Amino acid sequence: MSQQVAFQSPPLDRHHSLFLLREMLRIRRFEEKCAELYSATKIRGFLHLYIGEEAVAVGALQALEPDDAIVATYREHGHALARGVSATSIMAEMYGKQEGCSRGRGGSMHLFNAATRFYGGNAIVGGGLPVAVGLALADKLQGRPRVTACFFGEGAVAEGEFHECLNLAALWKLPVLFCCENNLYAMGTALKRSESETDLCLKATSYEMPAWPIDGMDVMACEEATQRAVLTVRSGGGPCFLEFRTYRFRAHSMYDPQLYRDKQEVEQWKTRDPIAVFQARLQELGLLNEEDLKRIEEDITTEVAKAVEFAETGTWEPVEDLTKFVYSEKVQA
Amino acid sequence: MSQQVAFQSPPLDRHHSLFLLREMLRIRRFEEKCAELYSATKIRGFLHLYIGEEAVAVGALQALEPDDAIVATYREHGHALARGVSATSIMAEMYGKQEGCSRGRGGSMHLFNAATRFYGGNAIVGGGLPVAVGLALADKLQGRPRVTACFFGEGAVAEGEFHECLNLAALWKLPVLFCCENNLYAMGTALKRSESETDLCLKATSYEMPAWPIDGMDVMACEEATQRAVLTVRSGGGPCFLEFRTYRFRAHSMYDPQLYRDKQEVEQWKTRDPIAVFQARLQELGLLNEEDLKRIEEDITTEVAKAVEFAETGTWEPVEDLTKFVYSEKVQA
Amino acid sequence: MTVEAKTVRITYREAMRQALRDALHRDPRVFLMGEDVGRYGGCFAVSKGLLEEFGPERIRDTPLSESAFVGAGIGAAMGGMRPIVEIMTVNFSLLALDQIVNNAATMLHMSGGQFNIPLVIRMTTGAGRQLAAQHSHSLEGWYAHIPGIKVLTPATLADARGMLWTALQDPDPVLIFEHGGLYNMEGELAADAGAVDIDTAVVRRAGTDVSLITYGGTLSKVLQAAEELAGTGVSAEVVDLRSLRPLDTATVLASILRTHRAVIIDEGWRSGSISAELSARIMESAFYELDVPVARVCSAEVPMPYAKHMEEAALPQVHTIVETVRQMVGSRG
Amino acid sequence: MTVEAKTVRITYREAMRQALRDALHRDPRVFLMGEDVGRYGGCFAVSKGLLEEFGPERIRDTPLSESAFVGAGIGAAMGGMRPIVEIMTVNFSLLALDQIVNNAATMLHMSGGQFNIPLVIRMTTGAGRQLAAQHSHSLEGWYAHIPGIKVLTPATLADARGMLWTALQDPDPVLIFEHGGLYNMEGELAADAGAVDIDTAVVRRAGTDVSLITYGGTLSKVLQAAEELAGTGVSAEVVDLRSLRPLDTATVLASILRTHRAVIIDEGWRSGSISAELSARIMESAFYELDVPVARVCSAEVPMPYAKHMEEAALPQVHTIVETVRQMVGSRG
Ligand SMILES: Cc1ncc(C[n+]2csc(CCOP(=O)(O)OP(=O)(O)O)c2C)c(N)n1
Ligand SMILES: Cc1ncc(C[n+]2csc(CCOP(=O)(O)OP(=O)(O)O)c2C)c(N)n1
Ligand SMILES: [Mg+2]
Ligand SMILES: [Mg+2]
Repeated sequence: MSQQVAFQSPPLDRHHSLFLLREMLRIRRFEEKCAELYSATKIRGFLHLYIGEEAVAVGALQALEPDDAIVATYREHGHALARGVSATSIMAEMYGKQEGCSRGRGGSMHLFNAATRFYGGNAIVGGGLPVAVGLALADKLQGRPRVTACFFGEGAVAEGEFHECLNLAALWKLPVLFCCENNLYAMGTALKRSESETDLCLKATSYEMPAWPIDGMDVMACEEATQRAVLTVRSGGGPCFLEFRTYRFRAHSMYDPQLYRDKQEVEQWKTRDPIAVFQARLQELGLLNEEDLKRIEEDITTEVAKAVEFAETGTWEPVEDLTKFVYSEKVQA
Repeated sequence: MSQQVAFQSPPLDRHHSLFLLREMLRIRRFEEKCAELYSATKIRGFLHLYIGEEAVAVGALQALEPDDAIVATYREHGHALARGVSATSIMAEMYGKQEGCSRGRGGSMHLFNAATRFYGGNAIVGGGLPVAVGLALADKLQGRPRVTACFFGEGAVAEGEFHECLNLAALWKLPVLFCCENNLYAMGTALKRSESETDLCLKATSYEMPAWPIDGMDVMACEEATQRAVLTVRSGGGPCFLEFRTYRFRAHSMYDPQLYRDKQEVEQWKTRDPIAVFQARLQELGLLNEEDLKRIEEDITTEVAKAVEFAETGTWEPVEDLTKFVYSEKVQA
Repeated sequence: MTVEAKTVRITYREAMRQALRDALHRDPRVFLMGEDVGRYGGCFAVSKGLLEEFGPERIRDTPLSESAFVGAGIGAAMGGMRPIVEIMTVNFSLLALDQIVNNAATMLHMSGGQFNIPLVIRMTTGAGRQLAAQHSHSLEGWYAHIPGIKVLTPATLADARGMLWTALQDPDPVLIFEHGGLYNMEGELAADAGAVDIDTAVVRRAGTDVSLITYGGTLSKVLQAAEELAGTGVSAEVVDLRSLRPLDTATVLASILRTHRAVIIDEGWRSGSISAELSARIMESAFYELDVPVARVCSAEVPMPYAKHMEEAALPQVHTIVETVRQMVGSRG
Repeated sequence: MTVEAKTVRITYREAMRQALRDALHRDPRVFLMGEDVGRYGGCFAVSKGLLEEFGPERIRDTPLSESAFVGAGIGAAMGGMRPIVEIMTVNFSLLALDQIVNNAATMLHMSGGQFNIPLVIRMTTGAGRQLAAQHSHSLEGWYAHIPGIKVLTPATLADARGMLWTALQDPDPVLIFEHGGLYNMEGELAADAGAVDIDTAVVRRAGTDVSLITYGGTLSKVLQAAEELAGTGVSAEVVDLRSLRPLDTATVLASILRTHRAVIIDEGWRSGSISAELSARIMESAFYELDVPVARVCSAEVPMPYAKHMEEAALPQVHTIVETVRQMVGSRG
């Protein structure tokens, strides 16, 4: 097994720490609300929650610049929020309103936002990887020092497309950061039942790509590791592969009775809750007091409430527009 | 780079050595005739010659039992001949005659023969690998101690399907022997331009699959390595990956001006001609005399001539049968 | 069938599961393989409980690698097994299309009749559950373009219960498309329901004014429309195609000989749908019997939008069917 | 066009190459990517010499990994480039189909209009060269089923020379299918030939008795048939569809208004071909204008056999077209 690298954490900066905590909490509270709204049938389709994995998106995205690109999966609320896509536009999207970040056409699995270079939201496992490779190729061909971060689950590693993409990116030394969110399950299939070799970093190594595992429950570790990787990638060193070891606390989607794993296993992992643990650590270090926490929670409550209200009062796209956006309106290129 | 394993060759057995030489020569002469017949427009479609690589098929196939299965590519004349598919039926196939091993429906790229468990002949790069995995799965499920040998070029390693198949076979410990014929080029694309990591055995290793490279120009080495691998595979040890390092002396197909490689490189490799080198070695050791060689060449000339005559006098399938074999004739299963 | 006959109340999902259980009991060569068919219980809960009953060798969870496990199904079928491969949904089947089109559909023909592929592939199809553009395809009609495979669309409990076994008896590859909207459909089924034929269309409701021709997920909408139309004095005959390849044109033509008008209802995108093929065949064989041109009610040619009202607008609906018939019947005849 | 006008003698292959060169010169964002487009010179020699002229960054050889490099084309297009992706032949495009259908075709819609994909994908299509079942597909009509992409079938020198640039100006994905039998076609082309429109059908030969509607590789056969028919007093109008999506029904209908009879000639398998769609549309829009039912001449529904006489029997031929028209004209009118 590849060893998780132990980082020399810099002394914790209060301001930044509180920011990280707040970001993780935003995702947690936002998604708790989503689950509620799903039960209330306000949100429909498939809904995949990121609860338990917040440290990964929040930590990793700190390392990116506004000009960098992100490609994610159907489990991407966290990435969108951490990237700066507004909670209002995400919630409206899940309601199917035209004020949504994809005009209500995408739903939970297809959040898009051009302003933050957030390229989805892809519901085909592995389907986003070639797109990320292509975005990076465009950057390389145009001499732009940008990075494309591509998030995907460990389930995608068994898909052939994953391998084609790692090879292409490594062969052409493209600025792609492959961020594998290893939460140990692909729906109900445990990693050990889907990979003959469960050390995922070895896959990257077989493409001569630098790769290392990271404690995905530790937001600081996620941030630091990604920063280090981004440095290499941005400076032309070619792609990197990061394996974030994490866990999803909830069901795969809203339809999953979770027959495939023990309650105990889930409880075990919950003791490593990225938010609770980080919060405790900050409190211990005297960097976070009750006041701070209260303020943060209040701010978030307000933000989520606003998002819901925005979504509720949003409008339906007229059905006459159904065939719009199948093709672009004619423009001179 | 993975190191080629040096085998402790047993003292050469004259009878067996002559057999190996004869088998390689059969393929060589048969294909030289094919090239001629292609120019004479007797053979059409794509024609991919194996010349230069004969040691691989001849050596490897010695390790298999009649009950084992073979899956190959469009460059499979050598494998079919070495497996015991008759030269007559192969030649008739290339003529498009109904006496051909696929009734003239397959041509050079699609040789099939149920009697020898020869499952093609697949013209999609990588396309035969899942079939081989499935054949092995059937054996495993039915408790039959059979092996399925799957041949493919190094170009297939970049295809996602290759990776899906290695993983599946390793995960389920299926009796597949993956035989990669690394002739350094996929059409005009050199291995170093198609793989970021050119040590192909590392790919297999990332699936926890035993793998080693073999001098594919040495028929004895090919035979020994395959025997060793078959032992593991047949005894339930799961799949093995063999990288046969070889070279194709001719063009990729009959339409290839070979702009992508130096004449010198080809000449260099020709000094390692698997037939010439083996022949010289046997002569040196006093195991082969001029008489033997003459007899072998004569036998082969006769065999090839018979194949051509068989093909020439073969008959055309009636066009009324065109839609036959799209579906099976109704039988009770 | 009346309730007096021995019937049981059952869902489509349960009928499918019974068909699977039955097949697994009757033929030791049968096994089920696919993503999450085992521990998860099937992504639509169709195979729930089967792992416990038949064990992991016969209820085989696969890694995410559609091409490899579908291809492995082909190989296993050639190796004497009777595999049922489940592709979660038609949307992911595109990743396995090469294996289906280039291997499963061609092998028998390409090998001159030597190797048939007794393989069944099941998948969920269709829209209507707000799953958006990548998870809402209706491609069964598209698959029906491929010679060498058969394409079934069970729309009733009896067909869900009975088609699988017949498909397994078939010596050639059979694809079964189960509309996702049907699994919860509940009704009465003969207690001794068993195998049904898989190559004929049937009249689900007799009528004299117009033939409504459909299949799969839209059958219930069409029956509703027929009911509504009956209320306004229009007698609609409803034909359920059941199989899209082979396509039972005879039953369709016989219906048109009675009604002289036809509307085809198809959830596929209009252009190039199976409804186009049917219309062309009616043109070719019953042109002089038609009182009015054949009409089609299909899905709008757009990637499926997430928002409910947009999705509904994109799909064939009872009112659009009724409206189309009214216009047709009103206009002439 | 008369030979007096300034013309050059040119092949279809050379016209395509000039179009590529031209595009690479005119727009620095354009690059060509695919298997063996560079060092090998293109598997049909279309891109020969371009590597030397434009260098390996813009004439980019890819590993064998259709899904990854087609998807990379999608990403590169989103990143501001104007990629031309070459898939050697349509037969291998099945491996990239998920990227085409689930990403290229849906992105604009799914993102609510935010991300269009200005991508051109070129591939060779068609049969006629004895390449057998896996290398002879004609799937362009099948692709035309997919909303969100455009499908072009250049059948003339002017279209080979002119469609590419217009396709590159298009903000959305455009697929260009080049029939393999056309590359060696030679003729006169205006010396200043340039961009042509890509959304209209054109009448290639005027006539009054019957409309022969076709596209791509069969156009020349249809023109020959028309010539033969003229000798026997039947005046056939020939319509070249040029684009299969969008499908210019107006031009077809206008022709039928003149001739009142139509035969569609299509190399695709009959069931579910684009000829079915066209027939259905004629039914819907010109039923009362037809003197006789629309007829189709398509390929036999078989995997393509290798043997020449069998392949010829499977494909539309001049004599089958002539025969079909004779029967139609003889029978009525
Ligand atoms: C190609 C493909 N096959 C199957 C599915 C159905 N599916 C959706 S999510 C999922 C599991 C993916 O697991 P993983 O990649 O580990 O991501 P996670 O859900 O754990 O974040 C599956 C099988 C799909 N969306 N795409
Ligand atoms: C999926 C696919 N893509 C492309 C091709 C075209 N093609 C035929 S052979 C070949 C090269 C394969 O090289 P390799 O696997 O090394 O085998 P070799 O020909 O060297 O024996 C290519 C690109 C194909 N047949 N299948
Ligand atoms: Mg996972
Ligand atoms: Mg090779």
